[in-house]
Amino acid sequence: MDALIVIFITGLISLFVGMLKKPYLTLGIIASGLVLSFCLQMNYGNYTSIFSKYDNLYFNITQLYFSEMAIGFTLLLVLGGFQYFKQDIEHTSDYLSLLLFSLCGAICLIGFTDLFMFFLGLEILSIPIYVMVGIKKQDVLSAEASLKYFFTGSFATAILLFGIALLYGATASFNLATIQEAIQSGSYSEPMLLIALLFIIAAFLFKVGAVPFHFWGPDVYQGAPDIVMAFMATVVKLAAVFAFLKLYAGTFQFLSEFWTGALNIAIILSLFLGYLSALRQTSFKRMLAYSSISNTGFALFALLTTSPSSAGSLWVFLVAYGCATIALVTISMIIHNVDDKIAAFKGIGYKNPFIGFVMIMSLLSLSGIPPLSGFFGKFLLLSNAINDHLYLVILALVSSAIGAFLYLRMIVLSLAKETENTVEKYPISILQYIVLGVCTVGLLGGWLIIIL
Amino acid sequence: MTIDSIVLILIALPLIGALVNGTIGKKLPNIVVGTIATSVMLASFICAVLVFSQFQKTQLIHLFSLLKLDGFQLNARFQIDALSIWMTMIVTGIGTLIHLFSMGYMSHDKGYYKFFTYLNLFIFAMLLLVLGSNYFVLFFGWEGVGICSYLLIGFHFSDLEKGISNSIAARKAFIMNRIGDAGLLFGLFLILAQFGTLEYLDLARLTGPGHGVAQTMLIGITLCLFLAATGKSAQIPLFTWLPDAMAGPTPVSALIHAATMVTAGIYLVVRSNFLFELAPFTKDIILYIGLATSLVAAFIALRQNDIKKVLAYSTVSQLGLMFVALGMGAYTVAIFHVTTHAFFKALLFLGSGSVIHAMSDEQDIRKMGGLAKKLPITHATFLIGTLAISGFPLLSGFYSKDEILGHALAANPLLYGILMVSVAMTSIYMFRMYFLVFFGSFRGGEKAASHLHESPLIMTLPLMILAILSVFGGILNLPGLFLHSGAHWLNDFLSANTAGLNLLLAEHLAASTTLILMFVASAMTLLILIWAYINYAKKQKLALADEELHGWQLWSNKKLYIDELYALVFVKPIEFIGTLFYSNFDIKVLAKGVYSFAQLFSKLGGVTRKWQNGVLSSYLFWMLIGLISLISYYFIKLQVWNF
Amino acid sequence: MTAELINWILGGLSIGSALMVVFSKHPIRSVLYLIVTFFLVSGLYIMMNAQFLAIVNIIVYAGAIMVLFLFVLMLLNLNKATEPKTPLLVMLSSVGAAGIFVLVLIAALKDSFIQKSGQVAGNLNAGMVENLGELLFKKYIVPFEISSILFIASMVGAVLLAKREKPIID
Amino acid sequence: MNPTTTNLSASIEFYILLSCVLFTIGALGVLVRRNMIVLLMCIELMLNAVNLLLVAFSTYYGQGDAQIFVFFIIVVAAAEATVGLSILIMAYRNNKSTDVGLFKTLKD
Amino acid sequence: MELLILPFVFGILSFIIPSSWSRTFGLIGAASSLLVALFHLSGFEPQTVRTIFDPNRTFPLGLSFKMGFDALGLVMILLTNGIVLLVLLSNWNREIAKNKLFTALVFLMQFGLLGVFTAQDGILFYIFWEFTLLPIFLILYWFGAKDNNPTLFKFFIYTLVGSLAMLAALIVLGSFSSSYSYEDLRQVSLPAGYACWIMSGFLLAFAIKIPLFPFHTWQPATYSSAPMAGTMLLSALMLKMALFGMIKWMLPLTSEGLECMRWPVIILGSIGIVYGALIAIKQNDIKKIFAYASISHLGLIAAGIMLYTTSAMQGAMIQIINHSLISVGLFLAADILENRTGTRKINELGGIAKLAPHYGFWFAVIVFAGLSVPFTAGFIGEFILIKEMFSFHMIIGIVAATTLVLGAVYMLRGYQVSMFGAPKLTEFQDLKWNETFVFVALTILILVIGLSSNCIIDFLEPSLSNYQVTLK
Repeated sequence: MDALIVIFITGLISLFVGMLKKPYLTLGIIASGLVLSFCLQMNYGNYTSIFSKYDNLYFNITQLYFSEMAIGFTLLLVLGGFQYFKQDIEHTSDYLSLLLFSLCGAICLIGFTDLFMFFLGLEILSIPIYVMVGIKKQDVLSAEASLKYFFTGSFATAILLFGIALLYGATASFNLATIQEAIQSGSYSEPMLLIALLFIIAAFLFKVGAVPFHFWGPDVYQGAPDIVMAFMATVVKLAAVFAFLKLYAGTFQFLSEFWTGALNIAIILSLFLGYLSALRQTSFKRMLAYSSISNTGFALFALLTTSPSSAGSLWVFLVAYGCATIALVTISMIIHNVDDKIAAFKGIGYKNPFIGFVMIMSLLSLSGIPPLSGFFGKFLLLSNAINDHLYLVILALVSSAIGAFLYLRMIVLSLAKETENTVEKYPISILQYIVLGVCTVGLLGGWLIIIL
Repeated sequence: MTIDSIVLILIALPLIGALVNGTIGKKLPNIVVGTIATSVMLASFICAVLVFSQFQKTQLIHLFSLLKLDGFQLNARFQIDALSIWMTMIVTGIGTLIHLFSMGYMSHDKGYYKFFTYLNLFIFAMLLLVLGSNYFVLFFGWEGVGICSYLLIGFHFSDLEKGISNSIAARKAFIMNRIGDAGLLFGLFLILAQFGTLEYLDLARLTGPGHGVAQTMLIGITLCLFLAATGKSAQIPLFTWLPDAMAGPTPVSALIHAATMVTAGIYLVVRSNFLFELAPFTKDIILYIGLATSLVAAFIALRQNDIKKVLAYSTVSQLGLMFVALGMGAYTVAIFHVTTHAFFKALLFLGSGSVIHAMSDEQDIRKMGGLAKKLPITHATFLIGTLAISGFPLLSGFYSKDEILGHALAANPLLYGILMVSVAMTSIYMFRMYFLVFFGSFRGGEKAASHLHESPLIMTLPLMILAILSVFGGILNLPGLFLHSGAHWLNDFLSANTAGLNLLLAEHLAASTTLILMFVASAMTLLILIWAYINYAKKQKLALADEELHGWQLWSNKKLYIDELYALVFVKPIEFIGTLFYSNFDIKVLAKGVYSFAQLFSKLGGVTRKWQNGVLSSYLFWMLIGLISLISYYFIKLQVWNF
Repeated sequence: MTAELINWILGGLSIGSALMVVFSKHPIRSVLYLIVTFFLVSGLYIMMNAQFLAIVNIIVYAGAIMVLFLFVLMLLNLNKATEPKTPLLVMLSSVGAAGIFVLVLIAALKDSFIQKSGQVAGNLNAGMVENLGELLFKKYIVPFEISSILFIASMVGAVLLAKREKPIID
Repeated sequence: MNPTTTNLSASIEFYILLSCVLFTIGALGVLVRRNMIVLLMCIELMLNAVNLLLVAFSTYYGQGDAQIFVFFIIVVAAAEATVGLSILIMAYRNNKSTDVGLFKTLKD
Repeated sequence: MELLILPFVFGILSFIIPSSWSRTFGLIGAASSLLVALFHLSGFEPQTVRTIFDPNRTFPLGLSFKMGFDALGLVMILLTNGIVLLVLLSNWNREIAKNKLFTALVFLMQFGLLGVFTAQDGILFYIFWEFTLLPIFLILYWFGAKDNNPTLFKFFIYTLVGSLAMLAALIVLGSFSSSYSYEDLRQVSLPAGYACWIMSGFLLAFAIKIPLFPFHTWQPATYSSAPMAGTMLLSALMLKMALFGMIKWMLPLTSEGLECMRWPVIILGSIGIVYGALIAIKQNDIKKIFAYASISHLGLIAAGIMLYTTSAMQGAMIQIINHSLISVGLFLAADILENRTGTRKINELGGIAKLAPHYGFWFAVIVFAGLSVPFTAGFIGEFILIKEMFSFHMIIGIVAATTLVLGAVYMLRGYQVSMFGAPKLTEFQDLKWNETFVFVALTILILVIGLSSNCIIDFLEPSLSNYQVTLK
């Protein structure tokens, strides 16, 4: 709660500071605000917040971990994307504070205890993104992406709201605990509740970008600026998946027998459709978008089991996925891949070993090769689910083989000895070094958290 | 010195010789290399004689345990008994002589040291083969001699003209031997499965009276062993390698492909006599195969024009005779023939080597003639060899062949008749060759004529020694008819000291019958001699050129087309299958299958990508469809799951 | 009974005007029909004793938002029926899908509220301002405050996007 | 103790039905219309259907919470409309049209 | 632990050092690893398991991260360290050795392999198993033939698919156990329906890696496009991982599934023996000959392991060691051909034995070792294996024994056509010192193992019989 307020206020301050047109100052404020909120979340249990009597937001250890991840990713993205935002010196602070506002939404979405906060969080998360997708105003693609995202998003919101309304109708409450109680005690209107669950699933599948509600994904990712795309793939997805997990594996867990079937189908479709469509992509962001669909499929495995460890597994997986995505996007920005071509990565790894190393690590982690975090994430998720969903796990492994091919192609490309790019040396700012370094650490050692 | 250590020295000496020559031989002068090799052989022979003289009863020399697995143990262990010591003497004795001969014969060769290394190695392997106390050690030696044979056949692998064909011949020999080896291996496995041991003595004990082993098992074992024997001893169906193996230097042909290695098959059967005796069926097979081989090889030899090829087929034919003896259960007779055959065949080969040496590596008998004057010693010794092999009275071959014939008559007159045909053909082709080579006028042209010379003493000395042995070798096992006190010495020697060999009834026939047989055989040989002399020496009826042949002569000359048949039946199909598998199955089915499986995903990706058509309305539409399907899911779920 | 009748009339009319929103060619008419729909829905709210929301609905939706819509329409000079005709196939499939959707939805929900025990009628005046005020500023104060973030964000966003300028960013 | 008869002037099924239909009409509008502004309006229509449902439930249960939720929905709808319209304006500036069918550059 | 840390540290350091040092550095590293391994050998009790890393607790989801080795593991460790040294040595005079990346990758490969051989935890085993894929992939990619991407992709994806199957099997297996540690997994008794599937999961991974017919299609192409070091590492060590995995992991842990998988594997192995050999007979590319020969040889070993008798596994171990040694030799020989003449087509070569007698000699020695002639390690190994197969089923034994004959055909053909006959070249540089050294070392090892196989068999006996499970 405190962190949320700190972030919001930081955003506000930076909006005003932005008028001074001193981007580094803005960056400093934002970074320190994020760090502060990060620390606040870290020490959440150690002090009593003055807001603690308001229980609309509540953070236990799991939620803290996830919110810290969200803050951390945002920080990385702010640092990594600064170079990019700085180009438009007029609005640097606007962009950055929009990201922060979106982060507020993400934190609401992680900490919600009732559907009010859930809905508001979702909207706060989304609306700045609708805007951010379209900030390349001259670019037709950017506008189109923004448009598509907005309309599909609003449509999904309407579906979600309808589901929430039915849910309320069925259980007469917006509070998760009460709803859970009602479900447990059986005092609810049955068809309405079940339909409500399905509507909400649909909305969630849209938000996390799973089949068959994934259509916005590739188009929007491709049209969006790199850094916004990374934000969507990491923070937005993280918050949405976690909320999904919380609602379904938590509140609705007693109906899991009902909804897992629907989810299974969505997972299978996502796993395969994502990687399959990505196979022959030439556009880098589009490829990432498709692969993110499949990765979502993996992430949704966390919902299939109600065991307490599934959140931890999801965390590891998302850390791996987020770090890899951020690293890749940062690299794409470093090589100034304006045309958004996969071919632009040719030979950069050989030319610049550091980039190459980070790139290989990210891609390998995405394809689930041990001992990187990606492997452990997948491994934990799958082994949680194996008892009840053996076939699903096997299908997931099959799809991960397809995925491996996809990533391997990029690995090979980036390690080629010859290059298409004539640039002698890529300018890497210190911030980008930091981002890449942190990502690599996350990829290599993120899984160690399970040992602790 | 105890017998144990002598035997070990005996075995080790050739190995040491090989190691010394192999490592530093290249830097030593040829004469030193040759001396080393020959002297270790000589020493080894002396050891063998020592062992022979001190030998009293069967003895085992245990070295170490080679392999200990659950259920069985394989030992490096040697067995000294009459059979092994006798074979050792033959191997080392003939070996020494041939080493000596090689010192002269190979003197101009660049690979002099290599040659002697291989020869010594061969002897070592051969000694392992004959001295081992179990089939495993025998198998070691068995494979070892195969390799040495391969190396020596292909010795002149880099020859400009014949290099490739030499090495192909070597490969053929090796592969055919390998087939036999596989048979031996199966035999071993069957024995192991049945008896749990490979030791001869244990096996002999276990197959004693009341053994209770199934007949089929025994037949299986013995057939496997016999398959091995056909490989090594060049019997039908695996005999075609031996004539090709003549690509090796002539001393090699003499040592390996006439005197020692090829008799390993005989040795194996004799060694396993206790098994074969229990499997009459196999014995019959051996008999028929031996007979057939003998006839076929003799027939082919009739119209061969390569001096070494004739001898090679003659070897095959003689080996067939030995197998006939084995098939009849006349083990000692077979060994006797092995012994005499070793003498006169080594002599013949060395003689032919001497001829070839003189002819500057020309081997076609159509280009020779009238060499008797130029090569007197060779001629004389060659004559003795020819007479011996033809069964000229009182020479060694006469006795050993006669024993076989005698047994054949006792077994079945028809068998005797067929054998007589084979023997007659032997005489015919041997005399044909002899007369063509040494009589008449020289047909090799001026240039070759000027080079003709008698070989040096180092080459003729072994010839002479072998000639003496060929003449008097028969004394070893005289029929009772001649010298009662010394009769059947070898027979007794072997039977007494080798477990199981005394199964054979020594003398089947009455003395008079024996006498008649001898007479018939002698008469036939003499007749053929005269006929051949008239035909080839007097009338100068020369061998025909290849293209003039027709009828049976052509078939004989073309080796009954067996090589072609094998190529058609085995080699071509295998190569065809190999190519077929590779180009059609491996590439087109498997590799392509995997590839198209991967392609399938790519194609599927193409399909799923079509879905993403970029139109917002369609996205929304599909979302609605998704929603509808979810609600339908509700209905379906409600049907199967009521709550 | 009268109340029920009014409900039915209001409901029927709202469906009708909603259909007109969808199917009128002219965007301006759509806006107007939408406003009508909002009014009708507000009427239903009143029937349900939710006076506060009825008013809010009219003020915010019909008043503010729809004016904004009209404003944009005018701003962009879109007040003529320039919209190309939707292809028949799309039309048919969409209508079909929507039809199926509403059918399955209603089919699924038709068995709802076959009475479950233990549900109590709550406050009759739940929809009154004082009651809602209590709730909003006590129980739901945090969401209320948090919604300010939403407004800030959308404000900044709207300004950012709608501002006519040459951005340097590519 | 049947809440249906206590608080609502019509049966709850009526409201459910009505909002389902309104929701569907909104959805249909989103599907068939190509003018972005109309699309936006249709979405507002869908939200309205939800509002109606929530209010009905609120009255049905005699709880104010749902009406507060409706209040928030209206808030969000306003915010969304603002952002939506600004996106629309931006898109219009790029394409000189409000036809969503023209935006199909991004595809496979 | 130093066993693993050493190559890892050397690997990392190799990235940093200047390229000119990399050769020496590589040798030092490999030699010291070997020394460490030998140090472990001295005083090793064959019936014990030496734990080298044990965090002494179980982590979430049953990860234990235990590491250790028994006699089998130690033999594999020694083999690995020895072969790595030989690989580095054989590359000494090649361009590739002067690249520090190469040295680093070889060390990382070694690290991964040692991890595989010492893992006492299922997941750790998998981790290292997959880890090895990376260095080898990079070696193949950077130092292999140009435009070999499709081949490499096939290799990578193919083996990855197998590994994923193994992962699935491991996870399922782990779900029956309290942790993934080896001891705990051994305790599991699998329900009837599962065992077969779990085993086939493992088997797919191993069958692809070995490679068993018909999963071999990646292999010949990969071998022929790979640099010498890559081929050596692949065939001498990486394939052995799979066989090791079969002995240590698959069979003991899922022995309940043996009944249903035994025959298929044995039959596939037997088909592989004949199939590989038949194809090798007609190949013209010398590396492909050896590649298909490898399929043939390893089919025999794999089928032998599936017999699941102590003797068969002892034979298999001997043969594993032998195959590692001869494949280093054979591929070195093949590479010398390619390196000196620029072609691997044997029909374009000939008479080389005359131009380069030393080379011809040592090549022949390795070829004969490959034919399992007496006194070489292969003789004992093949003898035991064929014997066990023969006593398992006669037909299988006969099929297995065809390797004796067909092996002779393709090996001798490959050797003879390239080395014998009239020389087609004018010049052929004979062996360099490092190549001679490798050949001599290999020959000595092959002979020593051939003669002292009893020691190795005795050494391995306790651990191998420990892997035997009384079948239910």
